[in-house]
Amino acid sequence: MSQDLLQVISESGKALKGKKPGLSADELVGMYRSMLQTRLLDERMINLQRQGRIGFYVPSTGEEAAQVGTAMAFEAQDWVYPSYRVPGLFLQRGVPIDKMVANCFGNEADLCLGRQMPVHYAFAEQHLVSISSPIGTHIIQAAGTAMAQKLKGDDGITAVMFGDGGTSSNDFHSGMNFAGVARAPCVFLCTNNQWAISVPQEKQTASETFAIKAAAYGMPGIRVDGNDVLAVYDATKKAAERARAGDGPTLLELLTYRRGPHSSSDDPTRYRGNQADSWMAKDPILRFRKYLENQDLWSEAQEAELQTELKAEINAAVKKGESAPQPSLETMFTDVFANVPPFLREQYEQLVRDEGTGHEPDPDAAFPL
Amino acid sequence: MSQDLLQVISESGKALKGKKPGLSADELVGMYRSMLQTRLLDERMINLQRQGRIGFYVPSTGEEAAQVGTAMAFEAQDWVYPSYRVPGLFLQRGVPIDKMVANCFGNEADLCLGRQMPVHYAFAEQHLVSISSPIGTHIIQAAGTAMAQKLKGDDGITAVMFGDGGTSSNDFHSGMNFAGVARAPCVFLCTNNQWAISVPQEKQTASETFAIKAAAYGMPGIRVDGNDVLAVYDATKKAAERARAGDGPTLLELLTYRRGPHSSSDDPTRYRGNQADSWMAKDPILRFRKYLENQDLWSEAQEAELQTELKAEINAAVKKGESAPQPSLETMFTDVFANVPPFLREQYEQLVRDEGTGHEPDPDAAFPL
Amino acid sequence: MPEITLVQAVNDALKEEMRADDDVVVLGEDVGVNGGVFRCTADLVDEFGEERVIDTPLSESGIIGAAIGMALYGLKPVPEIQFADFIWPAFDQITSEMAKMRYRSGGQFTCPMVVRTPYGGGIRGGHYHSQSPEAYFTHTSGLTVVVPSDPYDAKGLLKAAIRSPDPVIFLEPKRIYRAPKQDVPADDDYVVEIGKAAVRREGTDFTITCYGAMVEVAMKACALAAEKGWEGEVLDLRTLVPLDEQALIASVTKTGRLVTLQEAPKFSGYSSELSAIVAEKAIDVLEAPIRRVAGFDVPFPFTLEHVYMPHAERVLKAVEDVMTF
Amino acid sequence: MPEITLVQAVNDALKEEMRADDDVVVLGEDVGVNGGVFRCTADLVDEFGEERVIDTPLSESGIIGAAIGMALYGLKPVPEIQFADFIWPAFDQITSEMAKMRYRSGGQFTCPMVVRTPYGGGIRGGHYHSQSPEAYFTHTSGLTVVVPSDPYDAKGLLKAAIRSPDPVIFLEPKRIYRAPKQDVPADDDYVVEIGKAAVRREGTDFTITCYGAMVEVAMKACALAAEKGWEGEVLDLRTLVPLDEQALIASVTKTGRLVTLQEAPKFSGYSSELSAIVAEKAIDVLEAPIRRVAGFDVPFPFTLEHVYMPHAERVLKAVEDVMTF
Ligand SMILES: Cc1ncc(C[n+]2csc(CCOP(=O)(O)OP(=O)(O)O)c2C)c(N)n1
Ligand SMILES: Cc1ncc(C[n+]2csc(CCOP(=O)(O)OP(=O)(O)O)c2C)c(N)n1
Ligand SMILES: [Mg+2]
Ligand SMILES: [Mg+2]
Repeated sequence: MSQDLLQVISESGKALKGKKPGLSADELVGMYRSMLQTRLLDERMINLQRQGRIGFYVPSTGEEAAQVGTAMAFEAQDWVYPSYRVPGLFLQRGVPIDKMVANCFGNEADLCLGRQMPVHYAFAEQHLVSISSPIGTHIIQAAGTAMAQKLKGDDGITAVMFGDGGTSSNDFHSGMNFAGVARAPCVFLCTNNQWAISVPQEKQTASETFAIKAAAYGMPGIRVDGNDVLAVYDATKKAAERARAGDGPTLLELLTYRRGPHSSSDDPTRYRGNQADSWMAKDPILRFRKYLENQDLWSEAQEAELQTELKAEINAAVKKGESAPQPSLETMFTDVFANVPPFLREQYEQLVRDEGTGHEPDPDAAFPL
Repeated sequence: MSQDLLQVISESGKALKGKKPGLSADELVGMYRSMLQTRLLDERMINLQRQGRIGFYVPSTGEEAAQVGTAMAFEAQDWVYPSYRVPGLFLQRGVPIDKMVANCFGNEADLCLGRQMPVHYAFAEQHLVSISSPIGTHIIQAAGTAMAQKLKGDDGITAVMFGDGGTSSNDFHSGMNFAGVARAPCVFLCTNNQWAISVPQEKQTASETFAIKAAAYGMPGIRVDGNDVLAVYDATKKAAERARAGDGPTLLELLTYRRGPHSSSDDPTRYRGNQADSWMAKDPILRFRKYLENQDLWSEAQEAELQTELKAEINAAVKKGESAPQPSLETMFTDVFANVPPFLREQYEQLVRDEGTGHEPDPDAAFPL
Repeated sequence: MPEITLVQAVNDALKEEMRADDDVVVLGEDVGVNGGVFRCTADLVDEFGEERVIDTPLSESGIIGAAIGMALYGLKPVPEIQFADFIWPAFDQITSEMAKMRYRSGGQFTCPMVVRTPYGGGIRGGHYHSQSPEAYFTHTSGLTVVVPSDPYDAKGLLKAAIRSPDPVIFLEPKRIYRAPKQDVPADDDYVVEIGKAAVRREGTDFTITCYGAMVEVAMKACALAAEKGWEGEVLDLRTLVPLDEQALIASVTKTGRLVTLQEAPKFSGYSSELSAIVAEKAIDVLEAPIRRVAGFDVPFPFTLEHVYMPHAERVLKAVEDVMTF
Repeated sequence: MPEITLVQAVNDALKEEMRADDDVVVLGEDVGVNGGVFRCTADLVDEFGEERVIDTPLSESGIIGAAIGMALYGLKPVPEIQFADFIWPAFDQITSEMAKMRYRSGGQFTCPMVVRTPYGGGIRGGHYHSQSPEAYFTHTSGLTVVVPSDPYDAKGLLKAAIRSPDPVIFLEPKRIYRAPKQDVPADDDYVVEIGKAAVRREGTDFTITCYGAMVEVAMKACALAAEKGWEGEVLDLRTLVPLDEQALIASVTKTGRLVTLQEAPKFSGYSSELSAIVAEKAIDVLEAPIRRVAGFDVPFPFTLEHVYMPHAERVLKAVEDVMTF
């Protein structure tokens, strides 16, 4: 795949000539914090999963820039449709980490009440729309939300994140097409990590790049170095401003690499060698840290202190998450409809009558993918 | 929508400099015959529909070049997935006209046994795949057939026809994408008649042209004057040759105009003024006739003779079609599965036992769209 | 009260709700200047503009998916699917997204929206303009499924559906879109409650369950049965989910005999659920087998449509079966 | 006979049929070098190459649509949908195209193909990796629907499905993909006939209908019931369409009591059809109401999955109901 990549920081962490981040020192450090937090959370959750303490996890190691750089470009009133591989976006957008951990334990403190698998978050307060497993479905929903924002004359825009595999979905096609025709204030963010489970990008599409797909929908498509958090921020910010100004949608391709397994159930050695190794050197966190150090915004001491702080925070969240009880039996029957209809009430009551309320979790069950 | 249009004949019927049709006189006259036959069939069937003698029809007046020019470019072993608006393709490909008329009457001679609405043809002998109503579904099927041809090492290619509206369908996206990745020998033919019922092309997509959508799938996209039968032939032939040579798929946009109503149930005055009028002058049949006359291949006398012959043929087909009985009761239960399973046999037997076999058609029923 | 058709009733309901609530929007193929291929959205674009009456690209998953995105943001979209037969490209959005949104997000996000679509046979539309897909939706937890059988209910139920906090599948029996006309209240506040069946004819000997265009067929069958001295009760379900189970059990308890009637293919059809409920909860009141009259288990045919569609004489046969058991 | 798992049985069936017939091809997401996320297609690409074992782009409508195009041309595709929960984008291709192709073309074009997909709960997969969608397919005329419950049947039925001239939906109960192992013939000619149920346990007092992973649950429930002196008959349907109606009626006629068992939500579920058939054709043999044990009518939950899934004790309650009526 060809075409130039937008960059702001060089691969060795130098500021590229003529490129300015347009962010304050605090903001830059804040972004670094979110990226590191994401990485540490990842490591911890994968660990918990290996120990059988949570059922499933989706790591995003190596993709932190694409998550935090995009998140930084949005305003509070904007709506974001995340994918399952963007914890950093949640953290940067201010979601409390213990709420994310609660979701992974599926306990009663989980805002989704343990109804979905881990990492299928929903945070209405931050306008972070409910994630589901089927790939792509949220892309057209994002277009619809953007159409609604335009119709209501609101100031917000909508952003949606999906992967290279997601571009093959039906709803990528309709989402891009609807947004294009409506000139809806929508930013389409394709994190091209070059793999859809075991399927490499060349088997996903014959198009020259993912960005070029924008041409089919009459919108600009831009290819960005997805491991350069400031390039991601810059491109997303411009696309967001364009949308906010009423100039319509944009597609961004954020080029990065899925360094880890697809999920805790996946074994990538089955389908790729040690390709991932070459991407270790391109680590987005290291690159940004070097940049901050070059700018005298970061030091070894600060790093150590931050690591300690973040780990303690994660520890506390895990402790809290693991000790919370599972959701009550009623929660299986509520929220199917706004009000529980008689036939569901009857099912609930029969269940309680026949089996009581003390169902212990099944220790043998494990998610195989 | 911009971008140059491929042409071989000028709008006034002159041969354009440096363009050769690459067809014999007989072939040229044969194409003209199919175009005229299509027009006359159209007029007659719409007439029958207005008289209540058939239930439904889809006219294609003004789009004959796109049907006959494409058909001429394929070989006998090629597979074609038609749309519902291409009778000329069937005729040019050698389908007996009485078989098409039988389908419109839904009688026992209809190869589809009256199971579908008029114009939903299927002719296995000519490799013309069964048409269904849902828009776009056949586009990915065509990609699959092309993949099968490649896999088997066969010489045939696959072509598929659809409209501007069809490009918005899910299966356009997957069809183009699968064929692109597989480099399947497939020719995608988008007849852009500028309308999808009442929806104009600007509301269908924001892309600059329909041809440009090819870029999203890594294949060439070419825009052709769809009212120039020789340009259509030329472009289709090249795309077919490219596919046959193993160089992969092509998308062609055939620009034309839907001069009539969407179907016998549609009233276009509700949503467009007399825009169609300006396209009367661009009539593809007139244009080709002028060309043939300019080349001394056609005369007034030949025209009169051909008209008489074709009308007589249509008359005979209609007479035959109208007098044929409706399909037998058994045909409602056969072909659901290869063999009629017991539970369907039981339904059939109960029906015959309770109601006999003499069901007269319902005279009140009429198709509203 | 004006005398109107079912099409007009739908149109009136949309107009009234759009006037009352700026958040109500309509979207679909040809719903704008064309007013819908059946004219259900006629004139809406003139009154409410292209922003609230949106002609979409040709993509059903796009229509429903975009509507979901609108609903999540706070609008009340009323998407139209041109024919129910074309709803399948949107089935993923309907079952995986719209139906589960409230549940999976712990009530944080909801989809108050109404998917309107004409369904059913009787217009010589063949395979793809005739099907009755209700069973696919009634098996999908989270969906409310409504089927009016006359203009009065069509208007009142559609208005109630638009005001519902839950996603509603609203199936319009196209065979009776234009006849017969009926007096329908012009009152803004007029709604018909979702979840309540209606007894269209009282009877003591047998019950026929039905909905949509089949109500008329059931009424005719009862008229024929009455000539034989059998008085049938016709239960128009109106809402398929949540079913008015009480009304069903009450009627069967009263008559002791049940004939179910639907246009859709029989096997695994909606009426099978009615049989199952009665066989589970009221089997002791039954004096005869439960007979099902339904479409045959074949794709909807074209030329032989008139044989395919259940008609009064066929229902009468079933009535005879249960009455003479 | 080798002792193998259900996964291995599927893999063996594919290998044998691919060796026997060059026209058999496999396509889907991750079916190639990865061998399928459940390993059902492991090693196929090594033996048959990338042309016959195709890793596709991420599009279920693409997978099924392309497979249809291959089948029309004469191949025998066996597409895999990674999880049944992701089959909905392909539902239009399945219901509108694959199921109706033979009928609508007057038999000129046919779709001999097998759509394989893992389904069902018990693996802590939540909403989208647990559902049991059989009812949607059993209501679609033209589809054969098969659900094996053990390795022996999985292999024999899959081989029969691949040889069938009709499109088959082949639902693989993923909960029992890896256990228990079973002796399965390695013979090329070995097939299990489609359309025949199997009596897994003979009994005289009540019948339990079941399929897939629920067969095991039914067996356990019968063991518990036997302790109370009630002998249950377990009817593993194996093929849902065409149903082995004779076997169903015969068993109920013998026992006089029926409990239906399925994982899928109850309302409008497949088991309702079984109730309806019995209530229509054999009501006079029934000595008790027909009790249904099924999933609740809610989206499939995550944390509370173990409450959601039918288990032997819950089935036993239903058995008690019918035995003590
Ligand atoms: C409709 C659908 N089909 C299949 C799957 C199974 N699946 C889960 S993730 C995935 C790959 C997604 O790849 P991509 O979009 O590139 O995102 P990434 O995982 O690389 O972040 C697949 C096939 C699914 N979740 N949904
Ligand atoms: C999936 C689906 N949605 C809607 C329809 C109703 N419909 C029939 S034709 C048509 C417009 C098609 O336009 P286009 O693809 O441009 O082809 P044209 O009719 O112009 O030849 C529509 C919306 C359909 N047949 N299928
Ligand atoms: Mg990816
Ligand atoms: Mg068109």
